[in-house]
Amino acid sequence: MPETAIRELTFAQAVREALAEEMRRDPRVCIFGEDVAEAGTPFKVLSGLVEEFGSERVLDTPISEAGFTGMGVGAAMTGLRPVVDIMFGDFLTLTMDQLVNQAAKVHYMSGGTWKVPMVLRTTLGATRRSAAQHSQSLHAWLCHVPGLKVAMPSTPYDAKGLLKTAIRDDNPVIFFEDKMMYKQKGAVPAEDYTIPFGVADVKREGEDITLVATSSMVEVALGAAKLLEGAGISAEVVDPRTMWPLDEKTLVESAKKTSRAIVIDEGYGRYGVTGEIASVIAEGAFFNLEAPVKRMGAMHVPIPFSPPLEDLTVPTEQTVFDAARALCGQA
Amino acid sequence: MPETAIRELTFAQAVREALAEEMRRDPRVCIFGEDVAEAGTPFKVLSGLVEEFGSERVLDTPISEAGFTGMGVGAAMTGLRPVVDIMFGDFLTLTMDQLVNQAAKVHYMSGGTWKVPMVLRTTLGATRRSAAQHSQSLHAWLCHVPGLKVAMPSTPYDAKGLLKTAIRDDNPVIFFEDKMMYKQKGAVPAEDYTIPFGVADVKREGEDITLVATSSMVEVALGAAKLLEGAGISAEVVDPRTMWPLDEKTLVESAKKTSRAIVIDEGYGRYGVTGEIASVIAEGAFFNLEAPVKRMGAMHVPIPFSPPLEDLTVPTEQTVFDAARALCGQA
Amino acid sequence: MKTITDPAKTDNPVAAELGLRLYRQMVRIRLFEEQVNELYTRALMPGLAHLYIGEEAVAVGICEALKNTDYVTSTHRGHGHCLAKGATPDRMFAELLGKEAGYCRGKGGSMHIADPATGNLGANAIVGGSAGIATGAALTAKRLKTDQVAVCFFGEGALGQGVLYEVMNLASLYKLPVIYVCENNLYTEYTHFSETTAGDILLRGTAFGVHGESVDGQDVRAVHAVAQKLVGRARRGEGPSLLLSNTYRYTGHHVGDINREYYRSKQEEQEWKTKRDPIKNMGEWLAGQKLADRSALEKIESEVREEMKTAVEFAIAAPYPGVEEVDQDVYA
Amino acid sequence: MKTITDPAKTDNPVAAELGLRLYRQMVRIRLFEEQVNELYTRALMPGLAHLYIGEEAVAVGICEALKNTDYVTSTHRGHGHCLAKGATPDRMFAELLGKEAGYCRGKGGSMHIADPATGNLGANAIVGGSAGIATGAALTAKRLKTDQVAVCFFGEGALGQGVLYEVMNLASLYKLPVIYVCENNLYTEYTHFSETTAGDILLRGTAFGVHGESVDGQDVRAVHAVAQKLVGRARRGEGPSLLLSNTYRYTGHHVGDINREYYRSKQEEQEWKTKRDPIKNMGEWLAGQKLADRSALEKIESEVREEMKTAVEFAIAAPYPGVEEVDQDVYA
Ligand SMILES: Cc1ncc(C[n+]2csc(CCOP(=O)(O)OP(=O)(O)O)c2C)c(N)n1
Ligand SMILES: Cc1ncc(C[n+]2csc(CCOP(=O)(O)OP(=O)(O)O)c2C)c(N)n1
Ligand SMILES: [Mg+2]
Ligand SMILES: [Mg+2]
Repeated sequence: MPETAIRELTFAQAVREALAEEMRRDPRVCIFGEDVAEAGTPFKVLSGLVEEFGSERVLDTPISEAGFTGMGVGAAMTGLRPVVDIMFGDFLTLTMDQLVNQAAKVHYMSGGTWKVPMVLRTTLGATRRSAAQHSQSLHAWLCHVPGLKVAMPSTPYDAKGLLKTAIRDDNPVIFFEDKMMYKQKGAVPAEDYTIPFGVADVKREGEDITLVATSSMVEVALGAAKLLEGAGISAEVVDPRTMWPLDEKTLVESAKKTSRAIVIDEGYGRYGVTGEIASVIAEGAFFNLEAPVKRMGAMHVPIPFSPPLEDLTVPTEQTVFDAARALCGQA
Repeated sequence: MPETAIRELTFAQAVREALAEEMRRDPRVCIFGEDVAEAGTPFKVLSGLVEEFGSERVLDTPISEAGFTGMGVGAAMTGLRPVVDIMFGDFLTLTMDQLVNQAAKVHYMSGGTWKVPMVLRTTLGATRRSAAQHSQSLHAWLCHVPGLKVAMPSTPYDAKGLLKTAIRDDNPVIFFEDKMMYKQKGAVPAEDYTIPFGVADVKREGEDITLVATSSMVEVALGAAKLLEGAGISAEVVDPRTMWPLDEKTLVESAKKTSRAIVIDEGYGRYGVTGEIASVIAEGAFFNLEAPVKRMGAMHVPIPFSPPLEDLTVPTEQTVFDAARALCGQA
Repeated sequence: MKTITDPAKTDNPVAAELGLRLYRQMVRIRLFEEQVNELYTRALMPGLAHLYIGEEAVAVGICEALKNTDYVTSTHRGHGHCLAKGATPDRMFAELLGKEAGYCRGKGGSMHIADPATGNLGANAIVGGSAGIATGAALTAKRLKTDQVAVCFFGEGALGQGVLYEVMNLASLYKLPVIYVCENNLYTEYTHFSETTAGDILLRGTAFGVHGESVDGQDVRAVHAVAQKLVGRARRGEGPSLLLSNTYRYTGHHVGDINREYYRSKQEEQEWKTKRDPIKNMGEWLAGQKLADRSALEKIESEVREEMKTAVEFAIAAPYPGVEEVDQDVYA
Repeated sequence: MKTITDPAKTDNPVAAELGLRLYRQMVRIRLFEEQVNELYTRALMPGLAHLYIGEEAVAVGICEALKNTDYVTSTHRGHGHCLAKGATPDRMFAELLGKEAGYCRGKGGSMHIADPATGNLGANAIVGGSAGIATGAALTAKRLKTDQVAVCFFGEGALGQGVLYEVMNLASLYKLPVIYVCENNLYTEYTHFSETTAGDILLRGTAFGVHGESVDGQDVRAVHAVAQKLVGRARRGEGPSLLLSNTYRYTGHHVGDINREYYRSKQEEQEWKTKRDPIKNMGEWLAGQKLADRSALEKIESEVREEMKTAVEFAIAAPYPGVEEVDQDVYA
């Protein structure tokens, strides 16, 4: 590959490029899901792939999330490397048995003899006016399950690199993409690169407070960090990138350095990701924290359709800014 | 009712008594699930109910967890009060869409017009030599979902009182029973009583450390507390009883008093219940804690079949004892 | 309704009244949906909506065979079912705009309209998601002997969801008064049903002991006739049935699905619109049978147009719910 | 296998060899299971196990029509399938006792035996849980043109699981080389199948375009003949099939299910055991056809008894996995 040029790609293009490159590299990689072929998914993330790889490798399925996820598990065990597409993360509800009782457990239950090199790509995120059954961010469920890995890219760069790692991983990986981010642009190298799992990325360095943010919330945290700069507060933004494996060390070190932390995740705030990460930090940085770790997640309500209500349900630059100022004693 | 006598009942008997009394009180209450009628479930929890209430109210179903849970939602919306039986909590994977996208959201999405007064009873707990697909404690998933309530009794007394509350509640309630506890006995009043949701119970008072424990882990915590007494450490054992609503106040007050806390839950330790409760305590008792809140849950592995391995995967009196001593500086 | 299908009796005033009512109800759905599209293109509606245009005869033919107290469950493409079951356009538009006056106080939106007053258990944005609910409603009806019937509308895409077969089996075992109505409009989102549906649709009911019928979903009289038959069966305790209604959506999967040529031809769309339009054909039949003259039909159309205009205006002017509502009604 | 069902050819040495092999394999399963029950009653086995006694002809008849490289998925009642597909009893017993020498290093136990060397994708304790896996294995076989076939064994209780219909539809659309084998042993746990299964079992395949056959699951020759036919279809790319095998479990749902009279009569059990025992009947047939004399059959039995005895002893003596194994192999 001659070009090491860094182009600007959208998040969707980065995902597609990762898939296309991996499919060229490895003929066992294939895709299945609803409207993935000619339609290229409703989000158009997969446009062009069926044209290049054919309908044997980019397979349209019926609306059978449980069935084709299960088919993915069996295909992965026997020699393919399927990338299963679940259009909305809300439909994970239908795949839980295949993911949790099958995919996650096959390797262990078989005493390490069978493997499930499968990726399941799906979406998360609210504020799309899609109402309660199309707006959830349910990744915490999968993070809770041993045997699964969970990746949550927040930039086009991370999307490409993490997806390649996911496809090459011999374990079931659940890959969450924020559907509001598909059109967002970012620098993405044209060449092949991977990003190791379990390595957090410090998206912005700072001294006074750590903002741990995942997926869609990284942009929000970066926006808040800018506002905070104006208020004289230097915020560090840390993106774990994979929730499992989790880079506890980087999170804890950052909090130790800054002595304050907020964890921001678009999943529900209760019994989810923020509880885990806040606990990790509260334990690891116990003697350095000047204030309790603050958690910000989706409000504990089904996501409402009505725009003025929906906008209240997830953290925003402003609410993160306010919380950070309060935590730093400025409120 | 003449008798206010307190009898000893097993946990299973207490559950059955609650159901029988509620079914006598309210003809709308009915039960469905696999082998619930003549067989009275494999755990024999429901023995005798079909004989008293008939097969219209105690309905054997096919092995269709999604289907009959969905039927429960519709039945609850339209005038029955179903108690749906899911034999093993591991099979919740199959019901997630019905519970999460339907039951939990109906009331809110309909602007408060429809209600879903349904109870779903299921089990949790390992160490039964049932291997990875019959040993999970997946309650954290449901706690994460707004619109659901979650109850987790730890004694026969609580089982009867909480189940009656659940059946009378106009919301979907997920009711978790530890299958290893069914034969355990405890005092249960013969009369009608209910236990309000959202009220934690201090199962043992103590001064030096708070052990927050749920369901199966309450016995373990009480056992550890006895051992700790021998080591000169006075442990308070607090049982939240319902995970949602959660009695944050009692948990935080206890930790403030003792200045140390361990959270013990049989679900997986990562991204689950312990993270939530530890965060609540770490935040609420921030200025009183002498040590980080310690979390103890199931090891992050599919539950192995082999007895010596399985026994390592969940907290025991001994591991809790050791952790508590360490936290109190005795290790 | 036999009266209407029986030419000898077309002068029957009951037939005329029913025929006009079926016609008006279809026109109401059509014009409602045209307004929805308008709201979308004028960027007044948040999110998307899935239009029912072309399929009106199915919802109308069936719901006119139901009592107000009978239950229906609906889908993401649900406006037609809701209207046919008795919802009023003003509160529906208000819901589509996220306003407090909407059926769900704005919290549900286009895909979640529900209304206890008309037996509407709710539209559902999970494909196949309401199959369990409809079956449960039928269980209640049977257990409490209320004589109610439950109708579960779903697109043929829901045939891919296993839960449908689970509940058909349950309904068959318990002989529940539920009618599963498969609206086969030939496409899921962007895929022809033949690519996702093996075997035979009606057999998928028969295999579970569910009585099956199929009907031309563009012919409101035929739909109504078969609906009456199936509702009768259900009320008499004869158990569940599956009705396959063959139909077509004229427009995109949702309002934003404009360029459709990669999955279906303009010609195909044109054929359905010109030859098999349920409203046009019913109008012609009414006229042919001398049950209504052209002007009567035009009058209906202009009345409905007015109704929709007023309703939209109401919705646009209506306020959003107050922010304090965001966490109300999570629990009953 | 035609040779065996064709009386004119019973003197064929191939038929004799195959017949004796079918017989021996059934005896191996029977005696394996008797040992399992023994281990349970002697309290040497942790947990429970679900015995396959009475159903041996199904697993054997089918697996003998497969190659070693073909795939099977199995169920909670899986010992028979595993043995028939080539697993050895020593490592199976070791697994049942949670020992490191077991197929899963003791981590899986009775319900999760898996073995890549014999194409065993794993037993599964989720009813219907392996339907997706088997279908996926067939997809791989088709995509990579490996000529392999996948067989999905399941009890008739799994007919209640929607995912089965989802994958039959997929298999039919993609013409996958998979055979769904329904072992109808008349009961789920404690409920007769007629109380949980409406309609018609074979139609449940037909409705999805899946070719169906039914067979007397007590007749190993019949099972083997139909299996060869269906395997042939699959290998020739003619798509999936559903085989309904009518059979019976002689003992309880699991080893602890002793008092069964509330759900089935002793008489019913007795009838099956005496009149329809697959091993006895095959033995009689072999003798009748002069393919084997009594003593040859007795020799098989005593050899197998010895094999099982040695295998159990191996397993009892084998060590548990080391405690450090507990968190190994969670991830590959
Ligand atoms: C379980 C589930 N999977 C996927 C989707 C996304 N989706 C929404 S509508 C639709 C197509 C539905 O097709 P059909 O059932 O035929 O209804 P139609 O739109 O044709 O009326 C899909 C795939 C969904 N909403 N729910
Ligand atoms: C999804 C699921 N639901 C329930 C169970 C509990 N269970 C284990 S075996 C069984 C009965 C299975 O009956 P069948 O499929 O006919 O197999 P058989 O035991 O007769 O061989 C049930 C209900 C389970 N393991 N998985
Ligand atoms: Mg359709
Ligand atoms: Mg059976």
